[in-house]
Amino acid sequence: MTENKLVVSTSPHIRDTANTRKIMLQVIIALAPATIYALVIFGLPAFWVLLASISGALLGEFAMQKGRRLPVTLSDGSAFLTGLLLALTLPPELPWWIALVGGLTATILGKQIFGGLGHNIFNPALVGRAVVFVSWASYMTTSYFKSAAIGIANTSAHQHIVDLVSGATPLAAMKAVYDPAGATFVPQGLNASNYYKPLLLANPWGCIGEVSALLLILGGLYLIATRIIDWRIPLTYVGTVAVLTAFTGRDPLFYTLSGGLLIGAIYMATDYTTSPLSSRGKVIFGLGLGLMTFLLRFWSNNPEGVMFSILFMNGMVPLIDRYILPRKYGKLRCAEEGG
Amino acid sequence: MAPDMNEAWRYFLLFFGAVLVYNFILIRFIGLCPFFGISNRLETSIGMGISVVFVMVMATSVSWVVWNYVLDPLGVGDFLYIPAFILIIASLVQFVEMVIKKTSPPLYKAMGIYLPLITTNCAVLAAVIESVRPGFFKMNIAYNHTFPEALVFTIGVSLGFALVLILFSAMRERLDLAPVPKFFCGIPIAFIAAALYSLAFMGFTGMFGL
Amino acid sequence: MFRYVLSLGLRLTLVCLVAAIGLGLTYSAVESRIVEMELEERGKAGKEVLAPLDAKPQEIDEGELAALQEKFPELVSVFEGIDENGNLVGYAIVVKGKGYSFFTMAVGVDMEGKVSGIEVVQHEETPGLGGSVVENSEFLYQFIDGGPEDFVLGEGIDAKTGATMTSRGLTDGVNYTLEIWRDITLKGGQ
Amino acid sequence: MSKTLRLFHRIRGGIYPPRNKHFTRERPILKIEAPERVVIPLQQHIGTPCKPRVKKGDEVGVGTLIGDAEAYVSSPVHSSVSGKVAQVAPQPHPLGGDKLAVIIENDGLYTPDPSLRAPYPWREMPPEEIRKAVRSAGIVGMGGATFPTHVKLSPPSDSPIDTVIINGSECEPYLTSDFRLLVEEADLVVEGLNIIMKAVGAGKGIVAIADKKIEAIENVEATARGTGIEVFPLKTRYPAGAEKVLITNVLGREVPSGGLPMNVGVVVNNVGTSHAMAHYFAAGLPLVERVVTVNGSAVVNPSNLMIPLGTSFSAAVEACGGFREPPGKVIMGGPMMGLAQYTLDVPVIKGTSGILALSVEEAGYRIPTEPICIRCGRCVDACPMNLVPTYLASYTHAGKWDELRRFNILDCIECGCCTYVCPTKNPIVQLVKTGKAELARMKRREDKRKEELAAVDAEGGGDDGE
Amino acid sequence: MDWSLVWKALLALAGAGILLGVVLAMASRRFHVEVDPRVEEILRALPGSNCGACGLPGCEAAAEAVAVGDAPPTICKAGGPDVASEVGKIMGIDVESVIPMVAHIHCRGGRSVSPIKAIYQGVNSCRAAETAMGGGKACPFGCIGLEDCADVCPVNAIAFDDDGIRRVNIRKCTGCGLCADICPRDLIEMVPRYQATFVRCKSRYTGKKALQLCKVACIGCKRCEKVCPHDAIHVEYGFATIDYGKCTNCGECVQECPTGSIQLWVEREDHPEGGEFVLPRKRKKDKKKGSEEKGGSSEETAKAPMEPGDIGSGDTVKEGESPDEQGEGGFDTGSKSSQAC
Amino acid sequence: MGDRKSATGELTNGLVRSNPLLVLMVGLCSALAVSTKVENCIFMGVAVIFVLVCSNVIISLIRRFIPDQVRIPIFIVIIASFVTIVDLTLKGYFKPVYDRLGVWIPLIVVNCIILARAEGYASQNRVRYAAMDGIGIGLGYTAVILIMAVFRELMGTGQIVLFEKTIINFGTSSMPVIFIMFPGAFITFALLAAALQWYQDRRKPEEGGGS
Ligand SMILES: Cc1cc2nc3c(=O)[nH]c(=O)nc-3n(C[C@H](O)[C@H](O)[C@H](O)COP(=O)(O)O)c2cc1C
Ligand SMILES: Cc1cc2nc3c(=O)[nH]c(=O)nc-3n(C[C@H](O)[C@H](O)[C@H](O)COP(=O)(O)O)c2cc1C
Ligand SMILES: Cc1cc2nc3c(=O)[nH]c(=O)nc-3n(C[C@H](O)[C@H](O)[C@H](O)COP(=O)(O)O)c2cc1C
Ligand SMILES: Cc1cc2nc3c(=O)[nH]c(=O)nc-3n(C[C@H](O)[C@H](O)[C@H](O)CO)c2cc1C
Ligand code: SF4
Ligand code: SF4
Ligand code: SF4
Ligand code: SF4
Ligand code: FES
Repeated sequence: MTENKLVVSTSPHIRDTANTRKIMLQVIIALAPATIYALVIFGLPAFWVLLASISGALLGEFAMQKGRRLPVTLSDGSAFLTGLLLALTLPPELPWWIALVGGLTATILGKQIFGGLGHNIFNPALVGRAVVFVSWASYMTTSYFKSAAIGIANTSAHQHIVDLVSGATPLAAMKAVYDPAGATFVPQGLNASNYYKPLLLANPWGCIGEVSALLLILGGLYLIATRIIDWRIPLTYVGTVAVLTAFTGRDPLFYTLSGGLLIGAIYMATDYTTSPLSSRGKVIFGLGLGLMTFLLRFWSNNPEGVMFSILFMNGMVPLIDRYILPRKYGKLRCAEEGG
Repeated sequence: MAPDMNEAWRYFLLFFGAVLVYNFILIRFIGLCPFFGISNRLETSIGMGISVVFVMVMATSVSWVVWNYVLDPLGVGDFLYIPAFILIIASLVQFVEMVIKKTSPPLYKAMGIYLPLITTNCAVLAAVIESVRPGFFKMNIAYNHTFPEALVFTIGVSLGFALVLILFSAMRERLDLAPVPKFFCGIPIAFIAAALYSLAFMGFTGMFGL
Repeated sequence: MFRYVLSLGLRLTLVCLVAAIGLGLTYSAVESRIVEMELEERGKAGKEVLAPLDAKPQEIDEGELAALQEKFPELVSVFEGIDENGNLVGYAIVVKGKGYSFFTMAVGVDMEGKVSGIEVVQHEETPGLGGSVVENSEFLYQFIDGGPEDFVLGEGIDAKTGATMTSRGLTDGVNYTLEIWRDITLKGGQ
Repeated sequence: MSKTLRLFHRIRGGIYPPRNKHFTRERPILKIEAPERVVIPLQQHIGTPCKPRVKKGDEVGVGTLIGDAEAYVSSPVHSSVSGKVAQVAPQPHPLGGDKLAVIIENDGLYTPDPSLRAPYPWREMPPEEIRKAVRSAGIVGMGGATFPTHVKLSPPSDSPIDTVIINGSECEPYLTSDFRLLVEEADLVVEGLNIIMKAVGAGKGIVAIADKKIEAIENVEATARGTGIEVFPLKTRYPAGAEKVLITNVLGREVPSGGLPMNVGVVVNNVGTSHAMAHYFAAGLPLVERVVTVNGSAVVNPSNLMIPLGTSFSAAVEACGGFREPPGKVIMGGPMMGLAQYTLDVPVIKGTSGILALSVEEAGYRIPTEPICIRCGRCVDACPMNLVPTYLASYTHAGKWDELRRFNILDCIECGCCTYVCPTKNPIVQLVKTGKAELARMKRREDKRKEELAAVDAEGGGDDGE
Repeated sequence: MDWSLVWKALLALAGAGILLGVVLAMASRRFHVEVDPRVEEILRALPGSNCGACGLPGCEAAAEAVAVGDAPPTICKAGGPDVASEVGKIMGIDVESVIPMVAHIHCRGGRSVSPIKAIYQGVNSCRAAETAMGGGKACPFGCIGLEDCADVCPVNAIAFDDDGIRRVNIRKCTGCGLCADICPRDLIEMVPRYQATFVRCKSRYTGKKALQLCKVACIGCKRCEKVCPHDAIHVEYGFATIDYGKCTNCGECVQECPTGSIQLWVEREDHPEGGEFVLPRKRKKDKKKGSEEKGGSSEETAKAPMEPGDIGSGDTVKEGESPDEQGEGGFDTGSKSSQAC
Repeated sequence: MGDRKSATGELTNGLVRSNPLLVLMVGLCSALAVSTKVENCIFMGVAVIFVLVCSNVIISLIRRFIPDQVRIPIFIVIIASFVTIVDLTLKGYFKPVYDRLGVWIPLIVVNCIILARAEGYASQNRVRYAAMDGIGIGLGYTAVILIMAVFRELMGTGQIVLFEKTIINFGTSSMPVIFIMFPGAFITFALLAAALQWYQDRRKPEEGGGS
């Protein structure tokens, strides 16, 4: 190359060491314990789902970038993370081909078609999930773990329901407890507090990523501590749900631990590309998410509303980003003017 | 008190359903042409949104009167409702345009250009037909075609229209900066975004039993 | 100026006149047909669900229907099933119901309260999910000859996996018609 | 009250880059000689460029006026050596482009200009005289912006100045010149502060120093004891030294958007400026030399040097033992805000606070050729001006000028925090600079168009000119 | 037949017709607003693409401005002379005299003739490079070559060859002037369509220094000034400028220029760009070598100042050329390919 | 603008070059809503063609009689009348279809007004051309909704059912139902529009890469 020529560029001439790949890697690390634990509990079927979802995501990304003759950026880890997060939100016994289609849709329809990393408007993993959820609703609502409870968290009352109804998650069971009129079955002798322990430690009746709230929270704390994610979105989101559920006489702890709320709040609502940029915007985003999830969980057809809430609020982000800016410097005039 | 509360709740549901659950654009596919035509700039969308709310409410009010006091009593509603309603909308729009052009030029600058677009917007006609003429209302809720009901419904519908229009234009302004694949530039990508947003709106299906 | 406006108005009016005459004529030509179709359409469901009883549907009079509707808001219409001999052998009751979304169903009930036939007239269930249930006679067959006691999902009636909501909605709908049937026959008995 | 405000009203953004000051921190200021030929650009300040006052063949001495301009916002230029003017011609300028400069053959004698004399003791001079003296000494802001100091010292009567802050934060990595001045010549700096306070009629003087520079703080505290001058320890963080940030952190006041420090009753001056001023009033020598930190991994012997203006960068590096390896990038100033040079033939000017030579390796990271953003929001959090930097970059790239104004691009101080933290290395600052330049061009064009239209109107005809 | 229905329908619809007609007619008189009919007409004459090249928010604004007299009928540069004359007709102003303009770029220093001074890293745009010491090319006055002008041109009239020499396709150029506005070095000038003689350099340096920075620079020797029979060319600020009003395209200066900075544009029917620059060897304004190949303007013919040895190795670090240690960062730099729509 | 030459020219013009859905972007609502089933589309297409042709012919016949100022109301009345005729006919003879198409029948009036208005502006066409244009535009509309419907019904349900006969059957119940739901409509249309852009781009290769 040009020997001895100096480089000219604009300032700054030094950069932080962070880069996209490292960030994605951190998130994957944060998710690793929960993922591994889930594989231990659910076994091979979940592994196939995981594999299919991740390969689908990678394949989608690769195909689109090759097709557009762009540099292929699989190595930045974002497509892998998308696939991983998608898998974590799928039921463990889903046919692998649905997971594959989910992964493909996530990166193609959810991300690359908008121009790739940083340009998508909706959370790719959730786009993938929503598409397969709507397309194969029966699989998606019935492919839950069916065998007996695992040692650590034996809730015989729930086990009874699982035997009775396919796809009864704790949320569905509690929906039946609270709104027997609109429910498909009425569980007997079940109480929200029965669920605390299994939800925290080992919950086999849900999506792959929901096995242990504790591991999810630990991963979240790690991400917050390493400043990968901002605490505002998870906190306002979970907080709003908790407050609203408590306000309407339901059990807030149960509703924060169960379903996709934690994984959604910590890992999906915080997705950089599809959440607001400013701190104030993030708070508003979190509040909106909380409200939507609350409404959808208790009054819509489905027992869970995290996915639709996040997608719905993703659509609001461009507007939030446009009007909710950081407080402009220079608005506050001379605080000490009096003296 | 209790019946009043029920009544209020019913009106709330009517409104809620019209805005979100039965959103005209994303769920009912009504009013798409101006939606995709206009939603590429935020300022325009806001102007259009306001104009639509205004025109829809006026059109429904007038049509309600015409239906209940002219067409229906005469027994000619069944075959005259289409020309009657569309004529009402067209003349109303033209009338409003003339009035604000004369009385408030700034308002005309803000709203005037969208008014002609509204005449040819099926959202207005659909809102009028559904709220006024029996047999077209879709929601699963008691609806007796009374004036207040028609009004609440129309306001809901038009606000739902405006809401999605505005959200969408912000979205499209962001998409303008994105390196979208060449053949998806412009209209196709807007449709993809609409698809995904309607997917999100599907979460509302059956909400509150609507 | 005035003449100009007059001429405009006249021409517009003329077009309106022609249109009105045309439409009026068309309407009066098809009106009877429309009414007929509507009747037939409404009767069709009744006819089908009453077919096992070899009966023809005949709509009950409006006042009676209105009185029933007061009590049962989801009720759409009621037909009496009249056999060749002119005897009342059953009822066809059309109600609205809610599964994942909504549907309108007709249920034929004989004088003992046994279900003679079920037909989903119109529905907006998800195709492939609830949709396949409402169109699936297998599920609906479970009700035939049941009654007059209420059906219970899970006990005698098996829900379709993945479409519990639709199954439940249908079961509720049938139970609702049975309730209406009880109301009618009780009154009739008195 | 003010104490609590100080606690609560702080600038939120900012970054902690590796400071890399240890190479030169302990190295005393070394005075070096000028090379054979010095190149003194006629523009070393913001404002109207000077006109040459000498021509080829003229004899000059140290401190001889060689360039000046009539304009108020301007500052004269003096010779830093004695010798003969070889040429007056455009020369590469460290701020970019080629600008007119006076090239002087150094005779190595450093004969002072005969007309130089020590000015009156400043304590007896009215503010007006002080300002005149400051101007004739060619003193400009040495914090980097090179704004003529006499202008800064003339606040309009409607914005009275109550506080003067000496900016000793030196938040840029690698640079230690201000620190060395505070350690070695604190008395001159404090003296300079007193002069400034007198010139603007301020009652309060503060020296703000980063809290890690303990020697400097102690030294200044000792010097200033009893004078009523305060030392304010700043939290060490970049860009603590940026004027607006400094004022907010020290006084809890916010400079209004588009405004100047004087709008909130403050004047901020650099340590070097203050030192130069005191030096002038004491010795009578105009601004002809300055302290420069020569640093970076490509330099054999990083040092703090007192360098005569006009000395080429290569001579300055030579004085530090030359290069350890061929440099990849040579920067005038610090790594966060400095300007990359394409040649070492550029001279040291009044605004050269440092010369930084980075190795090929350090210079070689790849910068994207267009904005790339994953919307992580780090830039938003880092921006001390509370802007949304990523939008500024994207909108510039897309040519959406209205949006740029909406997002207050003109408030950007180009500190580089956003670009530093960005995980995708988005070249935000470059695009911001481009966007600002483009807005300025547009404004100029608009003005011209209006003028033309007015001219057409004046001619009184809708004629069909070009 | 139910005639009563027909009568009622008649009543209703005719009534509605009359009522609406009367109301609207009355309203239109009562609320009549006087608008200049010419606005409508002008609007119709304008292209209606709302390109904004005129500096106004859109065609409608332009039409209003023209009607009120705030803008000349020639305001729409994008529309060209046809539109101008039509608008002129509406306004009753004769604009026959309007000469169509095209863009001309006053620099022909490709990478091979102007050595590189540094490696530029940063945004792929001339205006951005201007903030980083003007990019990598040696001449501080010449074309940076990062194609901002080509990007902004709505009709793709500007093309770059491999050497970074730019040409305007005068068949495509509509004379909108957007490129002239955008060039950070003010190298693009709007010139009369039939002007043929151009100074293709704007270097303020003179003599040797100028040649050091670029081998085809105008050295400010003033020989052209002396030979021009019409007093149409002058050296100012170190380079020659032609007064197109006086220039007759006689070509005297072209012959005289020692560095080949002044060149003749020759129209060619068959040339895809509408013509090309030539540098006649002798006093012959003929078209030699109709070389069609890219970048093959006949410049080499005269004093071919190019040495094959120093074909510039990329003076700007574009994608893929530099040490790929950031590949892990995972962003793409696929320059123009990933632009927004 | 369109140079009106021949009747066949008119026809193809409406089919491709100014296809109402893909190019003019009108009538989107009904297209997206109705294209869940091929059967619906056939009725809808016929209805639109009928209204367009009849109103075009009538308008063209009486064009000299229409004063410019009340042009629009007269168009409206004429078009609305034909829509009403369709409305009544369907109601009387094809009740199930009428129920399924619902509000979309009266809404035809809106699209046709737009199209007819463009017609009205374009010029005083002779009856023959006007009719052809109506057919062309109507066919263009029908063709697009048919393509959409075939795709959606097949993808969504795995089969195509026409007048109670199964025409095609993949024999699987695991098709992605999303295609006959709301998002599917938008996606299908997006794909069509992208395909059109691709086609247009391919047809004029002159403007290569570039911006
Ligand atoms: C898009 C969508 C459509 C659905 N459609 C139906 C439906 O038509 N009928 C139904 O019973 N449930 C429907 N569901 C609901 C789920 O399948 C529901 O969780 C299920 O009925 C409960 O599972 P189970 O029936 O196996 O107990 C739908 C869900 C989604 C997301
Ligand atoms: C165009 C311009 C005008 C200025 N006018 C004044 C002024 O009137 N008074 C003043 O005290 N400072 C003035 N300044 C100086 C600024 O307050 C500031 O000190 C200078 O830009 C250097 O700041 P920095 O080193 O933080 O970049 C001016 C600066 C510029 C660029
Ligand atoms: C990001 C940024 C960082 C700065 N850092 C310093 C600094 O560390 N020390 C300093 O004296 N001036 C710094 N400045 C310049 C000051 O803002 C200010 O212009 C200067 O202190 C004014 O003094 P002067 O006019 O004497 O140069 C910085 C400016 C900016 C924009
Ligand atoms: C904190 C964090 C959360 C993320 N969450 C998601 C997610 O929910 N879904 C997803 O597809 N990608 C996620 N990603 C990966 C990446 O940002 C995503 O692919 C982009 O949205 C694509 O533009 C996440 C990345 C980070 C750093
Ligand atoms: S360079 Fe500008 S935008 Fe970036 S952090 Fe600094 S002030 Fe903010
Ligand atoms: S720091 Fe970089 S990636 Fe993050 S939001 Fe800012 S520009 Fe985008
Ligand atoms: S931008 Fe293109 S069309 Fe406009 S003047 Fe320049 S070359 Fe000509
Ligand atoms: S904009 Fe100017 S500098 Fe850039 S390529 Fe075009 S002519 Fe050259
Ligand atoms: S068809 Fe155009 S708005 Fe509905």
